[in-house]
Amino acid sequence: MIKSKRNLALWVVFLAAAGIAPHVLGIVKTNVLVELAGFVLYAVSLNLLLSYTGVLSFGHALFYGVGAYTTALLLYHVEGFPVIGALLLSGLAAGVIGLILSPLLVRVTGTAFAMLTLAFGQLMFILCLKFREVTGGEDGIAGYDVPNLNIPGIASFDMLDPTVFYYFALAVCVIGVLIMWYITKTPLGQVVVGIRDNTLRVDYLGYKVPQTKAIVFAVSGFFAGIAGSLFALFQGIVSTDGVLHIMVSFYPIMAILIGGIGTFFGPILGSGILIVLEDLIMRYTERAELITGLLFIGVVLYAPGGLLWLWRGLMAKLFGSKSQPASEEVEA
Amino acid sequence: MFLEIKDLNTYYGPSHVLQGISLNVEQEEIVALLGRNGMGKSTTLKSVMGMVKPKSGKVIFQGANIFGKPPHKVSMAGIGYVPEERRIFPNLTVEDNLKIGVKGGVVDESNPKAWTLEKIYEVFPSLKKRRDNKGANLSGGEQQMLAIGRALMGAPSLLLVDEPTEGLAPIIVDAVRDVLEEINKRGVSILLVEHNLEVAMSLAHRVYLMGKAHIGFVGTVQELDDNPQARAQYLEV
Amino acid sequence: MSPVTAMYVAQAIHGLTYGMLLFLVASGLTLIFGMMGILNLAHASFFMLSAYFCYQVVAWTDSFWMALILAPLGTGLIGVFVERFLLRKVQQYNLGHIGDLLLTLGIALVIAEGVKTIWGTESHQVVIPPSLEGLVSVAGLEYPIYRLFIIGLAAAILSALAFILYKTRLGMIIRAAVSDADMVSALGINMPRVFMFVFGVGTIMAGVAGVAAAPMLTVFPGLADQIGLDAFVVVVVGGFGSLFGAVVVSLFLGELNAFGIQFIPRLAPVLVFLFMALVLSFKPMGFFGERDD
Amino acid sequence: MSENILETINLFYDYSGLQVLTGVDLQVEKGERHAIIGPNGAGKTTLFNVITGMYSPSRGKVMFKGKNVSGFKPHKLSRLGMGRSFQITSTFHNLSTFQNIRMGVLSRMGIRFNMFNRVDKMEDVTKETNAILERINLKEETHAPADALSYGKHRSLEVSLAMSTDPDLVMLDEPTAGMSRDETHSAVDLIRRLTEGRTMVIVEHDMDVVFSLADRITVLHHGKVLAVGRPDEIRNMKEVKDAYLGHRREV
Repeated sequence: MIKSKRNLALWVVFLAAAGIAPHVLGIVKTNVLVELAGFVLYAVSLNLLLSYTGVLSFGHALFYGVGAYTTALLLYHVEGFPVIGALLLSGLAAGVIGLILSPLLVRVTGTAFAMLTLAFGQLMFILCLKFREVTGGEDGIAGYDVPNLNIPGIASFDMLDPTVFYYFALAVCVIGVLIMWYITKTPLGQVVVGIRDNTLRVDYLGYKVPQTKAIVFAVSGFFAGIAGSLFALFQGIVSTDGVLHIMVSFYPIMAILIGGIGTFFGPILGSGILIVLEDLIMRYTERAELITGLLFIGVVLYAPGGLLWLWRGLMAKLFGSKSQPASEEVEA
Repeated sequence: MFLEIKDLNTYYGPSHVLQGISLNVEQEEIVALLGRNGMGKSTTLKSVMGMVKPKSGKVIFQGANIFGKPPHKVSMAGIGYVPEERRIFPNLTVEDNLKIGVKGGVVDESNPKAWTLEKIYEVFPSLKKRRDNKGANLSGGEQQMLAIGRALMGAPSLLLVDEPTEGLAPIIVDAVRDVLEEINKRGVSILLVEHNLEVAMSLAHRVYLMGKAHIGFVGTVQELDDNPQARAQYLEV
Repeated sequence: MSPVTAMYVAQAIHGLTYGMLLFLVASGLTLIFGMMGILNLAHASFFMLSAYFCYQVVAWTDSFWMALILAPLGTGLIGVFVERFLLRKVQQYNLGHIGDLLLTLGIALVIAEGVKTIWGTESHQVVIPPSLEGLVSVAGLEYPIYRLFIIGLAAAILSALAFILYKTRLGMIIRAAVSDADMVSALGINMPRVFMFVFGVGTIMAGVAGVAAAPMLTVFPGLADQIGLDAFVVVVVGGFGSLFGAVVVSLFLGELNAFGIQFIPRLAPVLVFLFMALVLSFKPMGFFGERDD
Repeated sequence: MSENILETINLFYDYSGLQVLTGVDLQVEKGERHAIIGPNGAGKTTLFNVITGMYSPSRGKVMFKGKNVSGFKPHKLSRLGMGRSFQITSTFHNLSTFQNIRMGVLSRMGIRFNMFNRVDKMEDVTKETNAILERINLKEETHAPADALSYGKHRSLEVSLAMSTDPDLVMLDEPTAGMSRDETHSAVDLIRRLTEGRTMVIVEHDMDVVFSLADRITVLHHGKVLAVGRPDEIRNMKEVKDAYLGHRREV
């Protein structure tokens, strides 16, 4: 009870803060928050693979990019295509790609998995670069209109209004993250964690490992696709460098690592740190990636597992409570 | 004392697999460590060799403390290791498998313990015939001989030998046994883990029987012969 | 020689040049992976770093030959430092491959950004030394001397590598360690030191490739991208840790690239990844590999 | 009238040219506790792994409940009613004791792909899991991660996990490996209780465990069945003694 009361309080505070944020922070910072919302969704979707399934993907941008291109193409070619429809179709397209690739992906783990996903990510990058009549090559697709968000009979929102878009992105992000969080609490979520801990044992308990993994790839791909779609709606331009570049695959890994691998909420924390830090650094230097790279090395060397673990270790030391391994966060 | 192991404790994760093992080996002695599977015999050898890290205890070899030292330092101290399953380098030739065992790459002729290729081939004539074959292409018996020969090339004064007759045909078992006896005659002490009681009893001067994670019996071969109870408890069905 | 044949031959030599460079980079990567199980994502960054060092040394001393010696050595020193003080530390954490991959990824980022910070984002030209300038005519075919020089240089280094690996005690140790490093250390060989050495030599070889590539490809921040990705493909497809696999796949990829550009220019860059995805789908351990991690 | 729940017929297994199993005929009757023993290298573990679907036999058949299951994947065998434990503790080490057992309970109830309901709201699953934890004396450790358990308790969890899917046949691979004598004692107790009403096959080196648990014993030697019988019969068979001890060399 106490815990749920505290959770409720946290939610109220969070929603209140998120609600007034655009009015306090101004447009420029609100746009950073929009970016953050999309990035959080993206990082959490990757985290389903990294922390829950225990595989390291170097090609998650593939899903992000498919989502972004789907939205851009839909809006470019079909004038007035409903925003929600574009969003869901983008997620679906990415999820289906995940399913299609899964027969290959479930066969490998470890370094080979990382390399195979890297290969698929690069494949998509190059395909989109070369088929310029569809994708516009490195120039990308731009100049599509984002129609108003219509809720028939109730309201119509102007998506070009930054504040409106902020609330939209926030809603998509919160709903998406909540759904993924919920899935981790279902039997499937349990089995996936079991696969991470001990694949062989899961098999011996009567579960179909490849099929279970395939579902996770699809779900993870779906939400990465949604995140990509958000990007497309927000930026108004989708190009290979923006959504399919190898760095787009690496950034969420960094967020997870900085926030805390093996936890659900760590990546959200990590995303926040990464985006805010980048925003700060950008003001003083053009070399943001240099700082992030150093941060990356520092975290691997001195806080393996991430800041959330570091924090917990500190708490444990200060207050003598025994720190629990990943299970707590992963289940609880 | 030549090799002294005292109160050795080793863990695999939370599993306390060696619970205070104490044993010693005298100069030019063959000591057999017997017991059923899973009692910790191999782990004892690995803990001495540094292949697994022991948690506490004492391992003194020729007066030097080698407890917890990495394998290459233990090896340099004069201990040779013939592992379970031989672990021959499959893509090296027989001769290279032998040469890689030579400390520093050059046989130190002034060392009375040193073995040259000629000496090895004299003791292991079957290896000489196969000198240019890849390790992967040897039979089980040849691999075993090679594993012993490889360890000898490091001029050890003590050999740790783990299950040398496992999976070998009876005639090869005898050959391996005879080789170990011959090596011992040439001045190498041996600490032997062996499940073949016949081989162990005919070679060893003294015997340790291991129960779960501990030493349950120490004595000479004669004493073990006279102690059916110990045999029944630690070895028989 | 008919013009068509001549074109094919020229294309094949092009492919061979790139394949040789690729092998110089990939062989170090393969050895490191084979012995230590580490896929070093920063390996190609060392290649690039060395190209920048080359540019700098040439700018200072005006001597390409000086650069050919100094740049790889400097890069090698950095490699040794990375192995000794960073990788070794991460390996103790038991994070599995994720730790190694992420650390080396971080290093790759720092190098990529570091060169931009120091040398800017524009490309730098390194001039071909006069002695290697121009074309040579072989059997009625005109061909740039510098490319032939690269092939020769790579072949020389390969021969040296083969000599070390197959004719020296050190090579014996390395070959043995690829299959069972623990057993090697039980024979009295200080494996951590051997690891450091191999890491250093692998980095130096990547460095030599970087210097050789500098005048041909010009020096710019994206220099490592293609060869880096291709080198991973070589390691993965060649079979984690197999040097023989690395030779075969490097040369194959070189030709695949060259002829891919010739016949299906649009899809040429895709071919490499398609090839890797195909191989991994059917042989998750690669062509010549047995390693199960 | 007894029927065989598990049978291997002329089972062969080659491993890189080496014949590890050379025609094993094993019969396990429904409801019995059956031990497989034999000296090192006799092929016990290999036999165990071929039966449980880790390897496919090179030749011969594995029959389970009258069905040829040779080469079946582990999850299929599990669904048919076969459970196994591992010699090297192989639980879900980051998960709590409760979550470990629940993993088996979910599978038993056929809840394998559900991603729409919260698992902690499934009361029958929680109830059953708690009941099992009670039975295996791990109630107090409900929330402890498997890794934090004492060695003996971790081993109990390992064995219990094999039985969490409520199998008809449970295969135990050296359940007491690495245990102290006291721990072994309570493990034997636990195994006896948990296998009540099931068929059990055990591979074990600790002869005290074997003789106190097994109704029948199969002795394996050089990849073949050397003898089958009740414990007292086996204990007195000359060929079994010889296989374990070898012949003393006449001096």
